[in-house]
Amino acid sequence: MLSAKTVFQVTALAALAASSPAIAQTNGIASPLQRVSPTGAVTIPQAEIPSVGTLGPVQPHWVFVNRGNGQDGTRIFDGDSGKMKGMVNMYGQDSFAFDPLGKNFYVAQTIWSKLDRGTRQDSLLAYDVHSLKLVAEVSIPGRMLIGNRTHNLVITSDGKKALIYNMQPSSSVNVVDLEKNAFEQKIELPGCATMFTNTINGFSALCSNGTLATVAMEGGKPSITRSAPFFSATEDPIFDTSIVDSKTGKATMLSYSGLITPVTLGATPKIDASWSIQQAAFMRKGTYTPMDVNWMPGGRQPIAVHHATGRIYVLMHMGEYWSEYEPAGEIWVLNGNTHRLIARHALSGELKDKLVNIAVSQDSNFQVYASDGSGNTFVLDNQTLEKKQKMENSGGGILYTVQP
Amino acid sequence: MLSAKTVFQVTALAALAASSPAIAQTNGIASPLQRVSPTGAVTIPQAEIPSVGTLGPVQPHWVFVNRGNGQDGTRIFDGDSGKMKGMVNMYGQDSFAFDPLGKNFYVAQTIWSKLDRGTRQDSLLAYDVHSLKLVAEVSIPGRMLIGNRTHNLVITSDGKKALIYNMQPSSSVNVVDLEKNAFEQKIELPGCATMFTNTINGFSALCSNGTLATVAMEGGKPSITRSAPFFSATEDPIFDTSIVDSKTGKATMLSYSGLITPVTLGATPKIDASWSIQQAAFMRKGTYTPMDVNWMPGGRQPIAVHHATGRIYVLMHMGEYWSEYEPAGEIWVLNGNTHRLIARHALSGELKDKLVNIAVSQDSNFQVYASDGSGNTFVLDNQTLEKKQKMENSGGGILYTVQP
Amino acid sequence: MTGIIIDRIGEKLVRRLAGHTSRRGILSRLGLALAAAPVFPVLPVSRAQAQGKPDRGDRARTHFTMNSQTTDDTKCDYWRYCGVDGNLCACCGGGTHQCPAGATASTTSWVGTCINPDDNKTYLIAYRDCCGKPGCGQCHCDNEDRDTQLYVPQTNNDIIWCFGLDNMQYHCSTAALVGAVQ
Amino acid sequence: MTGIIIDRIGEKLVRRLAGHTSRRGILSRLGLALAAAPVFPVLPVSRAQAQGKPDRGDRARTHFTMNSQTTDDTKCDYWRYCGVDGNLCACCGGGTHQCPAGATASTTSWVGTCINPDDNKTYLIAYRDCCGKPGCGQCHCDNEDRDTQLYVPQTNNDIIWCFGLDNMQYHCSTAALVGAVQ
Repeated sequence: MLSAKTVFQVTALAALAASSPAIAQTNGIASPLQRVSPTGAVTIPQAEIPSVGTLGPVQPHWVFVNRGNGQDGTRIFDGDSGKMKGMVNMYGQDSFAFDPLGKNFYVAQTIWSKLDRGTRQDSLLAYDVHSLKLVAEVSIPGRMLIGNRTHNLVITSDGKKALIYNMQPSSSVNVVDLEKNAFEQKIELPGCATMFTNTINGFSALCSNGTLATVAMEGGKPSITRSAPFFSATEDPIFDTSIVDSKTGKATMLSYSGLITPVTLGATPKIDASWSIQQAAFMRKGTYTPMDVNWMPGGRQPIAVHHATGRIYVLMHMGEYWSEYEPAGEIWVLNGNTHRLIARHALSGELKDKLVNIAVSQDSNFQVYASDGSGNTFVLDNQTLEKKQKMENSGGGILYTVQP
Repeated sequence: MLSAKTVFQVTALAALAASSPAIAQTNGIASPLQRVSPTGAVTIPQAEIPSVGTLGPVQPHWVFVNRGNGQDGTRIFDGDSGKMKGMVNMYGQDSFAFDPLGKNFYVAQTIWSKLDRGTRQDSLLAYDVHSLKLVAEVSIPGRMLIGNRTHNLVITSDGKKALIYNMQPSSSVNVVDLEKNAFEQKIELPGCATMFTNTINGFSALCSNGTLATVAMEGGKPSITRSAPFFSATEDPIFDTSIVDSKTGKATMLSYSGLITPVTLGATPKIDASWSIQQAAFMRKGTYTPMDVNWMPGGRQPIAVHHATGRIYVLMHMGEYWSEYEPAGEIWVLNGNTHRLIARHALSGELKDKLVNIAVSQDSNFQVYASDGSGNTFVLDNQTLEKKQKMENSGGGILYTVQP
Repeated sequence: MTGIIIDRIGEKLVRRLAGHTSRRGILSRLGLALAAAPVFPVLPVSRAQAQGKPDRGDRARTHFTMNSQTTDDTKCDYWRYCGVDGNLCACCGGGTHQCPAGATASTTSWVGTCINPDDNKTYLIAYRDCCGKPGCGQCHCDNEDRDTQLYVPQTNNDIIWCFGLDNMQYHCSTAALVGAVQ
Repeated sequence: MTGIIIDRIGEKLVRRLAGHTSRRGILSRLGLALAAAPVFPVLPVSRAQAQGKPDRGDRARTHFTMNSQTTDDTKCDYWRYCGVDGNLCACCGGGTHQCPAGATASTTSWVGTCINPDDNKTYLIAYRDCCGKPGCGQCHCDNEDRDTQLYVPQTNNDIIWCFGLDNMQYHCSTAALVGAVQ
């Protein structure tokens, strides 16, 4: 069998030899043949010098896939070609964030001086977006160790402060001054977590008593104000991978039962009435009570919002209560402005009952990204939800896209 | 569908409730029911105290599966039950070795003080075989970084010295005194690697000029003697995962083309004539020349030897030369004493064209272990080669079994 | 009644496992968060709240508890694992409340409230991580009963529950029986 | 003839890439091992040996080279990859002889001898690892042509070829064209 194959190849080679110059040109890959002298004598090719590339400007269609499924690093893929563009070094429960000023990729990291022993080292790292080299390292007094979160490392909308969530022993936020590359202060945040940047110099966070805490960081002493309770943190929690548009401060909070609460962040957050995505889909409102089956949102990153159009994409499955991490059987598309269903898309093939993460790009011709937590990330058409690309061994974690 | 299932379960539960005490006993797992008072009133159970287990004596049927395929740590599995017994902490290109004295598991480790940056730290680590706690850490001046090797960390047969291979800049061996837990000396080993412990206080190594170098470590200054050339290191290399019985010094060297060279290690190694496993199987001798197809040995760890019986197990595939890592289509069993074929076993199902590592236990009722490098390790019957156990997510690396 | 029993269990645990800790902190209507004092996150859950909403058995009837079994603690559907996310220590050389050799038992835990189908009663389970070794990789379960988000940490199963240990590398998770709820 | 050409290539390379190094060391009948001086392992391969056995094309005819192509450098069967074990940098944001952004190019390499099916000639390829980042994970190839064992390191593709760099974490492998053998 092998030898037969070989014979065929030998013949094929003869054919190749004739047409080789053309072939050698394709794909822009240099072939020694391009160095054949006019006389036809093969001259010695110049040896190729090793070099290191740089990353072009971050594109809206680049999806950043966080580590996981046995792979370290956050991989950057071009959603149009499906090709990997590069990697940001990340490990364990490291957190990732974009720089609103576009200069750096930020990583909050916790490591030990001897890998599984020695001295603990918590720090905020800045990697240059072009060279991907480490350009700044700021030591911080601890951070929370948990994976698959999008709001534990956030950068204030002016790009001047990095906020790193900590729980050692009580809830707090470590603030890094990104202009001085220095640790600035620790802000106590009792009973709250999941930081959403707002349009002022500060942030808001969800709290265990169902309120939203807002921290203003003007001046030296941070001041904390709390909203009235608007959800049950234990009966119907809001997913802490809910979405905020840091440009406008418009947040879209999704609860386990399928309630969406629109919140406009700022000095005094405006919390609108919640609406049911099941009712928007002409169904009975989702309840979070025993023995009640319904379509429910689920996954590690179950919601994505295209800010310009207000389109909301939600990973949905049929389940009872406490099925908040189940993979999706359908993707629902809703209009965040009219609170109406746009479409339900049943997932099939390798997408069916697999997807746990979803994200969208923020350009006008936007793409939908979804992953199965087992290394496969897919690019989907924003209208048909058809599979456009599949990236394998892409990592198993959160999907990030750059904000416009 | 979900609700139907639930209804069924509720009925099932009623049945369970009646017979529950019996069920609660099975598997030796404590159930709260065992704490029901004679009156039938449920008393408050004592809360269970957290504890940490210890490992029993190392068993011949335990297979140690080195890290790989995205999993860190060397996992210990009981080949009889297929259950995991514990794990030795290992990472990256760390090397593993047993202690002939049975006290420790040894790991040669290379880490950096900040994971992917900072100061390089090379060390020999000793883990207690019962507590699996780190009991000794000896800093060494460098080691070779390469995975899937069995002879880069070896312990002298008296258990007193650890030998760690290094190539920085030239080939050398770093010797650690295991009684003093201190680095002892660096032995230059130009052009050689792959250390086989022998019965004297020293070791032998394979060299690029086709010789065997033997290092005697008595006294202060190590002395190196070299054999006459007996193989071609570039034309028909000997697999550096070849086997040695450190008790007797009998080594079984397997080459890419299928030649086995028996070597008796010692002060002056006795190198016997090589024999062809293909000829033993009534076939044309394997040649390592272009366009010649034959059954060839292949894999990362292609040979295992049961020392007491002299049985040799080899992973075999059909291929041309330079197919030394191809997974196995058959396992060949040969008699190392008579140089005769005992049996050929065609692999089928999930074993076919997958296996790249093989090992055997050294007890009389011995087991065969094989793995696919993708996380699956199998226990095979030593006669029929039938699958007895499958361990998933077991790691992707070298298989180790304890010597008697 | 519920409140009283929980309190008694609570006090036993606080004494035995946790040293002193905030009385306000130890109790939430989802159960107990067991913790060593300096590490335990104090949360604004009032005693009154807790007593006002006892964790009734019907609330514990979930898809998991209606399908759980009591005979094999190396399976994800073993009754105690209703809130487990991670590798079962019982599959890693340890047990339901024992860490494998060489690991370090966490002094803190998240809490689950699971029904034992043998007696149909609800029990508090303390999920303690075993730490300081690479991920075990065996028997990965991702059960979801009562799993809250990060802002309610005592019932969040994504957190690396290895607070205050020399190394917080995650190896596997145990499920220790704490006591009956009703 | 062979010898002379190889020597000329060799000297160019030694000057351009390697600084000074042992003349005995740079040449083996399997090709050149390119290296920064202090790191390069000197091996007992004599010049005479090398000239006595030029690496003729027929010796390079392997299952790989008989099935290779020259049009897509992101596939394992691209002609230059006859000796590659690892992730192709061309699939990781780099190229056949370029490391992805943020990685460090190794100053050392192992060597392959591959046939280009376009001209059916044999070329020396220097496989340099790109280092200091987690494994790329894309386009893993495990080609085997002339891969020797550890005691002949210059043609061993399992070694982490990141000698002397600040960090030796393996990211991906490149395949730089060195020159013609015949």
